[in-house]
Parts: sequence; C-alpha cells; structure tokens
Amino acid sequence: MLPVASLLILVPLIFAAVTFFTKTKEQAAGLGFLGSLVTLGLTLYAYLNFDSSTAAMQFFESTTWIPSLGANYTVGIDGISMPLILLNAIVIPFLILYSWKEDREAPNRFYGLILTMQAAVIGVFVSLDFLVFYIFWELTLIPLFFMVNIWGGEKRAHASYKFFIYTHVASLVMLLGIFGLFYASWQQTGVPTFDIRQLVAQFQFIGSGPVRDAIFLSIIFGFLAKLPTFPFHSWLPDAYTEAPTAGSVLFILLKIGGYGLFRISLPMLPNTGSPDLMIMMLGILGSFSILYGALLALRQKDLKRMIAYSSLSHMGYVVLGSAGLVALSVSGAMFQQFSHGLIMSILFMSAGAIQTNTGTRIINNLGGLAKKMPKLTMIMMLGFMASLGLPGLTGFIAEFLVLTFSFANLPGFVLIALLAIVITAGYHLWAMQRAMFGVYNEKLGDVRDINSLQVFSMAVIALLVLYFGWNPNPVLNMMTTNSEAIVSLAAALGV
Amino acid sequence: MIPLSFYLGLAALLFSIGLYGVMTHKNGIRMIMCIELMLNSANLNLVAFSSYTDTLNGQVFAMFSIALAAAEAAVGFAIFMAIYRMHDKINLDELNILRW
Amino acid sequence: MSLAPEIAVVATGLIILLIGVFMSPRTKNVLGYLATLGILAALALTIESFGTEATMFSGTLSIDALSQFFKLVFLAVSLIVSVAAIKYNENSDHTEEFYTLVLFATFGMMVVASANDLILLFCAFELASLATYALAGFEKQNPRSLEGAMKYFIIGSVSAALMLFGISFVYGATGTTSIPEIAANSALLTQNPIGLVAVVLLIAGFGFKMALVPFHMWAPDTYQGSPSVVSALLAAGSKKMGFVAAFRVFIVALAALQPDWQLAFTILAVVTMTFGNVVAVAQTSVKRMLAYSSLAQAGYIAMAFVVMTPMALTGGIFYALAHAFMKGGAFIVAGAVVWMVTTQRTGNLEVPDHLDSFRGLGKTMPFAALSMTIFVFALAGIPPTAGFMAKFVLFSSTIQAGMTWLAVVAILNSALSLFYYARLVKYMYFLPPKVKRSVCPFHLQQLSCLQWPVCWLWASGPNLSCSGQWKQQRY
Amino acid sequence: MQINRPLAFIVALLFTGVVVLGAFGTSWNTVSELPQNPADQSNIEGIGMLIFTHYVAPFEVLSIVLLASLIGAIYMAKGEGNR
Repeated sequence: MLPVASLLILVPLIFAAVTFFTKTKEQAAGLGFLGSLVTLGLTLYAYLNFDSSTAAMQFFESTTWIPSLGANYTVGIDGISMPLILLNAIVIPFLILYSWKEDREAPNRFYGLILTMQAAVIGVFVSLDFLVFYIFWELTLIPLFFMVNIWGGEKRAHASYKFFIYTHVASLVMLLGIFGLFYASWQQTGVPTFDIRQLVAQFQFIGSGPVRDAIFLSIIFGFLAKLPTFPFHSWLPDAYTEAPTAGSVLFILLKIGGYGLFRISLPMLPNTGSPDLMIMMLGILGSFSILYGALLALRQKDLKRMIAYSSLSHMGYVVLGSAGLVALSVSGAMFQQFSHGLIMSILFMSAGAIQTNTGTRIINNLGGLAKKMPKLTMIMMLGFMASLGLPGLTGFIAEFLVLTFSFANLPGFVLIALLAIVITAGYHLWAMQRAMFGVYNEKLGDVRDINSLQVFSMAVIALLVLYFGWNPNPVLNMMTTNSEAIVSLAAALGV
Repeated sequence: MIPLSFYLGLAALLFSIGLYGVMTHKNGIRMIMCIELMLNSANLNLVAFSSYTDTLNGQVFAMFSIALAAAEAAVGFAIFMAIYRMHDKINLDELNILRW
Repeated sequence: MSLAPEIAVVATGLIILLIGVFMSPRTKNVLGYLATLGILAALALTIESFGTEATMFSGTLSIDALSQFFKLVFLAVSLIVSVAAIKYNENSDHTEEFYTLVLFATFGMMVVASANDLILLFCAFELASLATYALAGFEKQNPRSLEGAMKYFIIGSVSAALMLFGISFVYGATGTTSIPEIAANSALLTQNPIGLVAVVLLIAGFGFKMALVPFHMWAPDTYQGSPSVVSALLAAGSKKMGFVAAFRVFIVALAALQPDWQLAFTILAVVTMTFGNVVAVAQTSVKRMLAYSSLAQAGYIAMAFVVMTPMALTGGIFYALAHAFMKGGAFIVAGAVVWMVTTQRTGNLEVPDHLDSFRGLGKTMPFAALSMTIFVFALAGIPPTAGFMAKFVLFSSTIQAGMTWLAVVAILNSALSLFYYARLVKYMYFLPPKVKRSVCPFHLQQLSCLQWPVCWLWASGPNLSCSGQWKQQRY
Repeated sequence: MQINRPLAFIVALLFTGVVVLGAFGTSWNTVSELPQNPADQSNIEGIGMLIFTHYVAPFEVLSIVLLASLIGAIYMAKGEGNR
C-alpha cells in the first residue's frame, strides 16, 4: 500500500517547488500539468482502493511530531475527504490545460502557486491533527493572496487584502477555539493531544455548557467565514471577481470550510450547550445565504460577479443540509460541495474566456455570443443549467437531497430556500439570454471562439457533471456511509 | 552612629538630581555627568549596605561599577566627539533627523 | 569544559584584533571569515556540551539548560551578523574593530545567560551594552547612525544606573548578590516596601533593554539609524539578553515578589504590543517599522512573565529564539536594500530604507524579496513558520492559564500586524520596480538559506523539549 | 527625551519620594554597631581576596569590558574620514 495521503501532499508540493525554477511558459505549464497528472493518478489509485462501506479512516499514517504538546503528524482519508480530494485532483489538470495558452508574466510562479494551493488544500483534507490541519488551513491563504494580487483585475490589491485579512482573522478566532478545546481536553484527560477525532470525542466531557458553546462557535466561525456564508461573505464577491480565472477556480476548489463543518463541527454539534439553538442558527445562515446570494446575483451587471454571488447562494445548501442532520441531507450537503466545485469551475472558466476574448464581462455589453462562440456557448449552457438545478445534472441531485431531507427538521428554512430557486432560475436564464443569444453586439468586433485546449478541458468537466448527474453513486455512497455515522451520533444524543 | 536610612536618602536624592539632569539638559557632557551622578549614588548605596550588613560584596560591586562607569564615560565621550566633529556642537536638540 | 564556547568567542576577538593591525584594508576581508569560523566553533562547542550542568567560579556562574539555550541563540545571531557584515565591511579599514566588538558583545550576552550572581550579570550586561554603543555609531560619517548611537548610549546608561540602583536595594535587603541566595533570603523584600521599589527599578532597567513601552524611546531611532547588521544584532541579540537577564532576576531571584512584577508585566505586555503594532502601521521607513514591530514582539514575549506557567515560559523562550532569526533576517534584507540604494544611488538617499526602495524587489532582487517574505510572514505568525509555532505555544498557554482576554488581545494584535507586513510584501511583489535587476549583496543568498530552515517549523520540535528541561528544573 | 523642566522636576521628585519612602519604611537588617577601631575598618585585604577568589569571573569580564570600551572609544574618537 502506498502512503497515499502523504504523497498527495508531497507530490504537488515538490512539483510546485520545481516549477518555480522553470524558465519558459511551456516548461512551467508542462511541469505543472505533469505534477497534477501524477496527483490525479495517485488519487485514482486511492479511489480504487477505497472501501466505501466503512466510515473508518483509510490510508492512515501517524508519526510523532512534538510529544510535549501531543501533536502528531496524522493523516488519513475517509468518505468525507475522498470526494473533495477527487474533485481537486480532477479539476486542477484541466485548469492548467485551460490556462496553457494564456500569456502572463511570471508563468513559473503562476503554475507553481496552483500546485502549492493543491497541496495545501489536500493537506487540509487529509490531516487528522489540529496543528497540521491549521497549518495547511493557513497555508491556503498565501497562494490565493498572491494569485489575486499579481494576476488579478483592476481592484486586485483591495480584493486580495480584504480576503487575506478577513479570513485570517476568522482563522485566528478558530484557533482560539482550538486552544480552548485542546486545554479543556488536556485538563480532562491529563494527556495533551491535538488529534482531531479524539478532541472532538472529548468535547462532550467539558463541564460547562457556555464553554462548550463558546468553543463550538469560535471554531465554526472560522469555517463559516471560509465557506463563506451570509453574513461573513463580504470578501467573496471582490476576491472571486478580481481573481484571474485560475484563481477563481482555485477559490471554488477551496472547499475547506464545508469540509471542516462535516469533519469537526457536526460531530461536536449535538454536545453543545444548546444544540437546538445551534441548528437554528445554521438553518438561518444557510437559508439566508441561499436567498441573499440569489437576490444579489439577480442585480449584478458583471457576469463574473453574478457567478460569485450564485456561488454564495449554492454554498448555503451546504450549511442548510448540515443543519438538517439527517443522513441524506448531510450527504446532499457533501455532494453539493462536490458538484458545486465542478459546475462553478465550468462557469468561471467560461466567464474568464468571455472576458479574454471579448474584453468585457458586463452582461449588457455582450449579446449574441452564441453565433461567434458556439463551443463556449454549448458548455456554458450546460454549466448554467447545472447551476440552476436542472434534473439530470449534479446540481439537481445535491439540492434535491438537501431540500427534501432537511424539510423534516427545518421546514421553514426549506421554504425560504425554495423561494430562492425561482430567483436562481431567473437570473441564470436572464444572463444566458442577454449574453449568449439575441442580436450580436457589433461593438465587440470579431470575437474568436475558445481554443481547443480550453474546449477539451471544459468539456471533460462538463461530461463529469453529466455523468455524476445520472449516476452519483460512485461518490455519494462513501458520503452516505460517513454522514450516517455523524447522524447516528446525534440521534444517540436525541438531537 | 548615623542611621543607614540617611545614606539611602542621600543616595536617592543624588540619583533624582541625576535623573532630573538627564531629562532636562541638552548638552551631552552634562548628561554624561548626570549619568555618572546616578551611577555613583548607586555606589553609595552599595557601600552603605556593605558596611551595615557587614558583607564585603557591596564594596566589591562598587569597585566594579566604578570601573564600568569609567568605561561607559569613555565610550560616551567618544560618541559625542564624533558628533561634535560633524555638527560642531553637542547640543542634542539639534540632533533630530530621527524623531525621538 | 563548559566555558569553551565563551573562551572561543573571546579568543577569536582577540586574535582578530591582534592580526588586524598588521593587515591592509584589502586583506582584512579575511577577518570576517575568521570571526565566522570562531563563532561556528563556539556553536559546535555549545551544542556538544548540551545537557551538561555546572556551577563554577564559586557559584557566580552556572551552566544550565536555559543558559545553554540562550547561548545558542546569541551565537546564532552573531553568526548571522558576522556573515552579513563580511560584505558590509568590504575594503574597510576598520574590520577588526567591528568584529572584535561584535564578538565581545556576544561574549557579554553569553555570560549574562549563564550569570548566577548579580555582580557578574551587571558586568556582562554592561559589556554587551558598551560594545553595542560603539557598533550602533559605527558609521561615524552618517549623522543618523551617530544620532542613534547617542540616544542608545544615553538611555542605555540611564537604564544601567536604574538597574544598579535597584540591585543595590536587593543586595541591601538580602545581604548577598548571589541569585539563589537572594531567592532564599527574600523575606525582607516581601515584607517591606523596598521590595516594590526594587522591582520597579529593575523592571525599568531591564525594560529599556527589552524595549518595553514606555522604556522604548531609543529603540526605533537606534534600529533605524544603525547599520543594518548592527540593528540585527540589537534587535535579535541584545534584546534577548534583556529577556534572559529578566528571566534570571525575576523568575529565579525575585520569585517571592511574583504578584508585584506579574501585574507590572501584564500592563507592560499589553501596552507594548498594542503600541508597537499601532505605530508600526504608520511607518514608511522599513527599518523603523521593523523596530516598532520588534516592540510588539517584545510585548508577546513579556506575556511569558504574565502567565508564568511552564508552558508559557517554554513559549516565551522559544519565541525569543524564533524572533532572533526572523527579526535578524528581516534587518539583514533591509540592510541589503539600503546597501543597494546607497551604492547604486537608485533611490531616496535621505531615507534609504523607505518603503519605496522595496518597490518591485521581487523582480530586482528576487532572492532578497523571497527571504523577506518568509521573515515577515514568520513575524506575522503565519504557518508553517517558527513564528507561528512560537505564537501558538505562547498564546495557547495564556488560555490554559485562564487569561483568555490576554490571548484575545495578543491575537488581535497579531492580526493587526499582518496589515503592515502584508503592505511590505505588496511593495515587494505587486508594485512595479523603479530600477533594473541588481545583484544581491551581503552574502545574502547563503545567509538567508541559513535562516530559512529555522523559520520553518520543523526546528521547533527539539527546541520545545530542550526548554522544557529548564522549566522542570525551576518548578 | 528632552521634556520640560516642571515635568522633569515632578518626575524626579516623585522618584525621590518613592525611594525615600521605600528606604525609610523598611526595617533593614543591620549590624548593631559599626566597627569603631580603624584597624577593623580596613577592608582592602578582604576586597582583594574577594575579587581574586569569589569574584574572579566578573573581574575577567571587566577586563574585556575595558578592552571593548577602549576599542570603541578609540574608534569613535578617531578623526579620520570626517568632514
């Protein structure tokens, strides 16, 4: 058995380090692509050897690191992390292919940062020790900060700072919560440990309710701000919009907030001082994000910004599904993360292609692009359909699961979310209609269609959206196993 | 026999005079003199304690500190000499390229 | 022989002084390598004697885990400084003076780390101070350097006088200058008002060296004005000497007065970190900004005195180590930029370390920019750097001790500090350069490589356990 | 550093007050009688013994201090190279 979990961190990191030293664009892109292909291979190896019938950790490794603090280097993969690793490993090679022909300064740094980011995100997914987890968690900030700040749009400085400081502060609050958990458990057991699973299990033994609430809230705040969810989302539209296309896609692949929700917060939730209140809070945040994101997306004139808000709206399902606390709603939330990653990658790639090829991304300045860019239109149509939740595509399955199975516990919030579905359909169709169809806007001049590499990379992701829309089982099965484990814990406590 | 407290009071007074001088004087030489005053009032303390507790450590310490004060004054005067060469005065008010 | 590292350092200094007289400015460049060799030897000797415990010279000097650890810090700092200064002193006629002073200052710091008697502690403290006064003014044609030296000298001397005055009361009350005996005879100090007076005087005395607000006025000027290599020595070495002396005096000798000084350090720590960070935001001179950030870092380390749990002490000591490398490295990169600006006349000669000189450094001096990025991210406490590990241990220990408010203040400060560090990174990478690509001076390439590993976290494991030994001894 | 005189005066006065209060308010452990006989007061020998036995380490350090201050002072005070 290969030590897959460690290799998944190491391989992109090593390739990133080498990529930083390449000279030409081709070398950088080629090496980056090679690195991401090797990562994809490793992921597929892990996937094929993965046993979806158990919620236990697989590919488990553990090495002592700082004994005096009880910190170990512990990694492992289970059904919560596997789909997200898969998502990352699949999208990144195509992201590199997509960007291959673009001209930009310092391509070596560009591709190096993409791979660093991949390593950091996978590091968050596989680490089972809070210290390691937090280190990778913070490491994800740095490539994105540079990505936005170097290759971003006009307001990139503002956007990157806002993103950096906002989420860094949120992470620090989370760190406070981790400290609290760590010391409370140390006091409890007399043995220091940073092991995530042990600490989460120790959580219920902390004496006082308010302390448990404070720890839970400060930890979940870090996740919710990273996810992001209303009202902690204000960094999102700026960062997503100002980022270069690859940066936006990397933001989309940054599923660590939702992951933390499933891995850490949900198992802790039933043991908080007042679980019902917490569920209520998550329900409010989730449903309001859905509605608020949709409403704001409706009034955007900028295509990319619209997609960014639509992303906020979609992430609301993750929170709502988690709050549902039924096995299938939680699975739906997990699946939403997976499906959202695929769909939004297509959409951001399309928006990026429109911007580079036409020079604008203001919806009103576009029009009739279908004539000039038929290939792009095809793929983008599919992305939009998936995003608005058309049956047969991945988005539908996720949203269906979330809404149907959360209804039992949170009927009111589901109704709010249902309201948003109408709006979602509205702005998607409106944008599609304005930008792609109708009379061609002659002011745009002669617009070329996307190049073959871009077609290929986007088409592959689009096909995956179709495939998983018909047959979600390959990923859904492992999610269900784990969400049942989470939910049975809650059920045992009568929440 | 003079009580110990009298020595301590004198030392405290001398030290305060030195402190006041360092805070108000603008001339480098005077500042060094004030610093010497402070160090020496501490020496007075040490010697008084040494006498009154019948231990010799304090007097040894005072010896060392006299030597240290001399070394310190030497370095200080040298720095002021370098400043004097550059500005033709040691008026510290005029030295404000850097903010205090 | 447990004193071998000290002897090696002093002997190197003396040899450099002696043979430097007979050399021409050109051949004097060799002296830098000689000093480096001597320090390396001392480092090797220290590491080799790790774990030994000894008390010598009738108990005035004691070697224990704490002193060994700090000796390592001081030697590492002076190693960095002496390597960086090879380029700084190129073809200068005063190389031997520079290196002798650096080595003597290092010797003073090392003796402070192992001093077990207040007389020895004070003498060694003065040795380190006197040598650095002259070093701060080493560019005697540069009015800034002289002004920094002058301020450093005056305030340093006043602080020495305060310290001596405080020590005299401690001696008077206990009848001894030996640190363990003071701890054993502290009854008079605890029962009488004189104990409080002594604590106040000593805090003021050490506070100047540690640059705690309100005893900090010299620090920004001196750090900005001095040659950058000397700023690195001051910020990374001399300041740590203040801390190790304070560890000895307060935690060991005056342990009985803990409630008094604990309160004082609480106020000083909070005020220092907040003031340092807030003022640093407004700075346009990078060295001055680093100086204020250095205040803030001193505030973090002072938290160790506030919390006083074994965990916090470990964190404080470890932070001191990490800070020595981060801040030393940052000053040296700033020095490289100043060197480039002044030798190639490419920027603001009045304030050569202005933020504008760092514009586009990522293109003109990529290696320097990368090193600086690592150092400032470490200073900001972003993982995976040693700065993060140190903050992690230190801040978390305050929560363990139930002082959540202090942890919150520190963490907020830490977030605030990110603002000006990120601004520096922005200048280096995101603004267009004003000059063409330049050569990276100061042996910087090798030097930064030397420091990177320490700024990365895997250095933390052994260090934590090593400083843990000390805490067990004392408790 | 230059602060105005009244403030400096107040600071110095406060300082004196605090130290004098501390010193006078403390019951020091003192010997009951200082030696009156001049022969008993001579302590040169004792100091010499202490410096070369118990306090030899600070003495050695002091030698380095003097050397360092010598180097520093000579370097700083030398005139060459100045305007």
